[in-house]
Amino acid sequence: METIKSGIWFYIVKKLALVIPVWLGISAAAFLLGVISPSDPAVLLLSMDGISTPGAQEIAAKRHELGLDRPYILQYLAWLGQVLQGNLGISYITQQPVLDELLLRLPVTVTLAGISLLLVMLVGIPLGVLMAWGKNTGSDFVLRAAALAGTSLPSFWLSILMIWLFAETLQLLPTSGYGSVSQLILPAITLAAGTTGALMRLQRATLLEVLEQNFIFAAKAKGLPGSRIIWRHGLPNALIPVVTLLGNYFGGVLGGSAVIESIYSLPGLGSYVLEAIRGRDYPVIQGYVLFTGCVFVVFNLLVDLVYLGLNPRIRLGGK
Amino acid sequence: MEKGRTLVKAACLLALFGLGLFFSYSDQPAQPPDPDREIVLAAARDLTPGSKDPYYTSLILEVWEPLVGVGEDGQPAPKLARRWEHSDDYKEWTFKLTEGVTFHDGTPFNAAAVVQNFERYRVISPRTSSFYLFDIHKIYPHLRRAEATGEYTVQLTFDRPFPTLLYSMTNFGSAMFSPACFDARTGDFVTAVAGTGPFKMIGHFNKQYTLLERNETYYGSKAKAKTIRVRNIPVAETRYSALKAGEIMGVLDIGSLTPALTSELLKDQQFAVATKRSSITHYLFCNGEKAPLNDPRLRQAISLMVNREVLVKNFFHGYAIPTNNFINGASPFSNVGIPGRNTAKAKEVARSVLQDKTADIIFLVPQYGIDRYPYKEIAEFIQAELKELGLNARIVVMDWAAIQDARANGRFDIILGTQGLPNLEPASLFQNYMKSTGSANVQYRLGYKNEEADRLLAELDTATGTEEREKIYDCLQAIARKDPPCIPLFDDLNLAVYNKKLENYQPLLYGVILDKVGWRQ
Amino acid sequence: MDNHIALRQLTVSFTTKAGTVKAANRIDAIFPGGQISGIVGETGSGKSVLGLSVLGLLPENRIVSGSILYKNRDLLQLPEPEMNALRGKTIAFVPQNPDTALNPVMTVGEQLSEMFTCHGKANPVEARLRAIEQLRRYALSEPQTVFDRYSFQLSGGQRQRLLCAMGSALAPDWLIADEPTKGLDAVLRRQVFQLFQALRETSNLGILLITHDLRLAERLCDTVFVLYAGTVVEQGPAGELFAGPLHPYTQGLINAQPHKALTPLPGMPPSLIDLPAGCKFRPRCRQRTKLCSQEPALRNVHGRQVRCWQYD
Amino acid sequence: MAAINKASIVYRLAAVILLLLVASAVLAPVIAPYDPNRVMPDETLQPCSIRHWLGTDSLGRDVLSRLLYGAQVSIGFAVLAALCTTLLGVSLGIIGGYFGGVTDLLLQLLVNIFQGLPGMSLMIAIAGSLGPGSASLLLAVTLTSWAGFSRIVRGEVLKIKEESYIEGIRSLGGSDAYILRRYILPNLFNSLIILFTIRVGTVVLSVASLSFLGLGMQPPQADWGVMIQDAKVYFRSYPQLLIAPGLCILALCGSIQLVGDALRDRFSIRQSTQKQDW
Repeated sequence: METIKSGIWFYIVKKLALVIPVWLGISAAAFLLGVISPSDPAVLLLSMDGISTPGAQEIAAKRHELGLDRPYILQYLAWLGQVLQGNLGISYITQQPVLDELLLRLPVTVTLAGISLLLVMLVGIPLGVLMAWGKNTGSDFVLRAAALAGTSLPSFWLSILMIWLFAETLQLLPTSGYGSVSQLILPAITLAAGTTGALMRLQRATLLEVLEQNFIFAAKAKGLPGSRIIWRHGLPNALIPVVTLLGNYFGGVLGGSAVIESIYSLPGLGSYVLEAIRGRDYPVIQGYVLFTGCVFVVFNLLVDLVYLGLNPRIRLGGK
Repeated sequence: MEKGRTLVKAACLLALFGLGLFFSYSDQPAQPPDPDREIVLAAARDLTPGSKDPYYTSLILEVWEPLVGVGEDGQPAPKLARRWEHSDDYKEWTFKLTEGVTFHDGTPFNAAAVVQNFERYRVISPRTSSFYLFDIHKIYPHLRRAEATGEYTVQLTFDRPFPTLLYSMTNFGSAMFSPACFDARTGDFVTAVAGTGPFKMIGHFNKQYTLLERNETYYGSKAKAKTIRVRNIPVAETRYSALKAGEIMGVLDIGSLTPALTSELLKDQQFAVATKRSSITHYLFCNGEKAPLNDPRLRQAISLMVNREVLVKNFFHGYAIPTNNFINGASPFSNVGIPGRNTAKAKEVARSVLQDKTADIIFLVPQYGIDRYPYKEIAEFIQAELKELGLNARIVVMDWAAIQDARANGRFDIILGTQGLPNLEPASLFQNYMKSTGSANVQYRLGYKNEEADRLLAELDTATGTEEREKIYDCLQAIARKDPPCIPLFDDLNLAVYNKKLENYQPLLYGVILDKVGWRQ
Repeated sequence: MDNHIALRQLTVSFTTKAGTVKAANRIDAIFPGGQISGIVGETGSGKSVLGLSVLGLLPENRIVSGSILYKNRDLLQLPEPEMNALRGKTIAFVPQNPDTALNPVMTVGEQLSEMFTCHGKANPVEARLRAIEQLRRYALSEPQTVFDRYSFQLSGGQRQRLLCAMGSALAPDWLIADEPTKGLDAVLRRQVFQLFQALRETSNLGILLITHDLRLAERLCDTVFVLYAGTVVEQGPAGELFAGPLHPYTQGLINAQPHKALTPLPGMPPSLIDLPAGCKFRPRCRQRTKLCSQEPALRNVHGRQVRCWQYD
Repeated sequence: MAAINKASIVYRLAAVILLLLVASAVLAPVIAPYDPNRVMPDETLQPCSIRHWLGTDSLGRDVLSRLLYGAQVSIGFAVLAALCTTLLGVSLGIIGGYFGGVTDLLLQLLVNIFQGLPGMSLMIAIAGSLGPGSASLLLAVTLTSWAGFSRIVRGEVLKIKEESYIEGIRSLGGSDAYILRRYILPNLFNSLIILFTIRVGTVVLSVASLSFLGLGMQPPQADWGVMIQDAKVYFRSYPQLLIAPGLCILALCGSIQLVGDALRDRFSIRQSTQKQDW
């Protein structure tokens, strides 16, 4: 058993080793993102009340205060130095530490992402299985059409209609805001619609492929009930590509969705970075991109670990 | 195989039915309307930026009050400062404070508190804010010292005469906070803000809402509503839906609701709108350092060509006031400017300037304008009008930062945008825009050079008498009408849209009279 | 206790884009209970179809006529739930190539114990014990550790023995083995042979052995049915049949074996879509006469049946 | 039997819809009843009528013509962006997968970095900072998606490289270029087509979302996303302003995906699972 055990550790260590350069690359990209944009945060800050028109020397003073007059490489190293001590710098607009603001907004995005992930799993997988199970029957076509519509409709178009229908006319659900769970239902549905459709289609395809395997035929020959063949034999084998899709989706959604959060006025990470980009708030953009970089890296590792769980050959064979 | 599948399908249908049942059952039974129940309003931005903002929260929430406010007629009106007088040379100003006033945290409001606030002004200047950039050197230029000459009298001494101090001090210029709630060294707020206003702030959750409660010990007439929650809903359409769904009872602050949505909403009888001039004017900023708009005659031609009435009727749905006067009508010093439209003259002037040729120009439109006002439709309408003058305008929508950059590098010909009146006394606006070395003139590349204006502005620096200054303002406005630094289009209207369940939902120059708002009985 | 299986005029064809594949044509055969009956023939001769028809597991695009009688019930008319109840309990199946016949993400033990739980024979705890007992009976060393192993951790031979253990777990009346020696080397084939011999002694189990391995059929089966292009061309006791094959195709098959004359049969088996008229073997038969253009009937020739005009 | 042709009918229908959309985009100048950008102040917000089948928008422009020209922008840009993404992704994927070694490690690092950057926010940042317009949009869309592509392509190349016949050819003296051209590319061709079609669909959606945030196409050039953005205000009284572009996007993305599925089914028949032996 010893060699197998080290197999997994070696596998994880190798993955972790790749993380460091990736993370550094992401931090450099994050820094560049802010710098390449042609506008000057100092001017923006001084004229953001729409009234005052800053003079040249005021702008210069502000640039110096923000440290923008130093060469880029120095700015990057200073920023990186701070980051390694856990200080993501101060937001230009709100003057609050970026880390605190990110943490303040994280629960909003995490709950929304969590609910929508649950929706995708609890709706996508069973319906996907149902479609594969009743291949080419009535329900299969209806569900395939629904899945296709889900993936093809833009989420904001869906949101506009759903707010109009459920919140405005039927007044069943609140239109926007954050606080109670009922406020998260509509955003979660619109956020999950696209990926639920994609998951259903993927699950159907992979399950159909698995159901043609020899061991499924052997299971039928053993007289096992249909549900057991589908759920206990078929599904576990068809979950691996689904896990990849869910891993990528959750990793992405954890970065917050600018569109959904602005429509439903949810103060999450997405709307936060949208404001930061519009206000050229460099520290916030860089802090945010770094944060999503970490989420991506962690999620990649998680997805790989789930692979190990699902596929004994890799887990025990040590790839 | 078959039995299992029908089972799962049945489960799905059952779930849907259950969901439907849950929803239809969930709306609360109607109780009799309790007059003290919470009033929920909404604004496009977070009106409480918090401890690092010079004012912690916006004036319109009436949590803090200034020494000097603005009256109905747009003139400076007494607020925390009851009376004031100044020395003949306008260098010493003495203020008599209202007595018997306490801050929300119990500390008494007196001359000592005012002086501590002035110390804070000095420490925090300059500090940016989404409301009004606070800089003591601009609001109280050449202020030598502020001292308490009595328990309720404060004296400000200036090195140079400052006749328009009162205008500069109105509202955001003289905000008063309890000394106990801010750190004297940094000027940042350390506790929740404690002002003297009719509402106390009892809660604020980042970017979500601000919770106000009636100040029972207010020295003036107490607020009507017991608690008001002001939510932050950035997208206009969502505010519209929230109004329709009855989640919010009214909208306030800049860009409360777009004109189009307002007229759409008013088709529903339960809503109404009250309007009042705001201090914001919409302009076409021209790049005066680059052909073809460096020729003032062409700028004049454009001003004559633009059909302000149709723009207001079709796209502002009547919620704006056409003007060609450089100074916003809200200022008591502004002369009424009825824009005369003369397309024939405009085309003739344009043809002569462009020598019968056409010119390609870049027309920038800010994204914030599209979110708040019908800027996209207006831009595309003006684009069509400019074509008749031989100007082929290419519209580029940019976010505000990109436009600032394009402005700084002169990569534009026309920009549609807004400019707020710094304070009701137009001196600083004239200085910034019409003086050849004015900050806006240089930064925004207006390329405006008018000797007459420069002379008048130099004279203004030393003029102290109000009639004298008014005369200069009238001349400057006349010059601006003939040779506009930038083309004024409309004066913006503050739209106070509300559900008729409320009463006294009256707009101010900026915001709403919050303490008058209450449930209709 | 005659649990023989009788095929009456069994005809099976499949609709495909390329046309209708006639896999089996009016087959009549009786597989006696408690004995090993071998079905031999080249690939595409329809031998697998017979096995699948008995199990009722033919793919959707099938057209089936005739009947399969077992304990005077026609399996083809049985409703699916009843047929499903038979599978594994009364008629069991040992699938082809064991490498892919086991679920890769489920422990081997669970796949065995589910036979007991799903057919309501035992609760999970009991099922585990009986499964381990079954593993021991099929000579799998340390059954406890094998129980928790996955199929990729077992050797080819172990997997084959496991599949047989699974098949005979509920002491069925019939066991259908589909190509048990396909793709195995000599050593493993020997083990399979011993396995099926052990199966035969222990219980009164009828085995339907579908194979193209003639040596295995010769030494293991009681009766042998030779299939060609979906029809039975010769059937009879294994010993006699292999000693003196009557039908030219059977002779060709036997002579094609390495330890025999190694003379390959000329030509290829016919396409099952447009079958030749008359005797299906006519195009490849050296002893064909003009009579062969008519379909010969099965004739009784000293205790055996053969479908060839020579014995008219 | 019914099952097989019912599926192919759906695929054929999708192909027809796709062709119809592409044709309407290409023939827009011919079949559009009005000039999509002509502002008519006295005909604003007309309901559907004979003169204007889908009514007019807030500036009096004919909605149907804007839809047709919008198709040109939406589809044209989506195909172009998908092409760029595919080319960039494929070339880097092949280089990394085929040559391996340090270049592969570096490219893998680059892929990981780009996949680590938040997609939509990166697009918003690039479109926002370089000023909107199709050039910066193209850059934004390509930069955020090439990584996924090259990862898939690299995987395929590695798989093909391991095939025994590649060693055979190399032992016969086949040069890298020859092997790449004659063996690697043709095998990749199938998965490329499928990836390309999926990519076109996703680009249409992400550009529409960017237009919603105001960073999409520039007026007067209007794609469907911009039309939805404009319709947000008026759709309660004039629903067709919102429904029409929405359905167009649904038809376009839906048909693209179905065509992608059809291609996948057709090309992947060879690798279908082991068939039962008759």
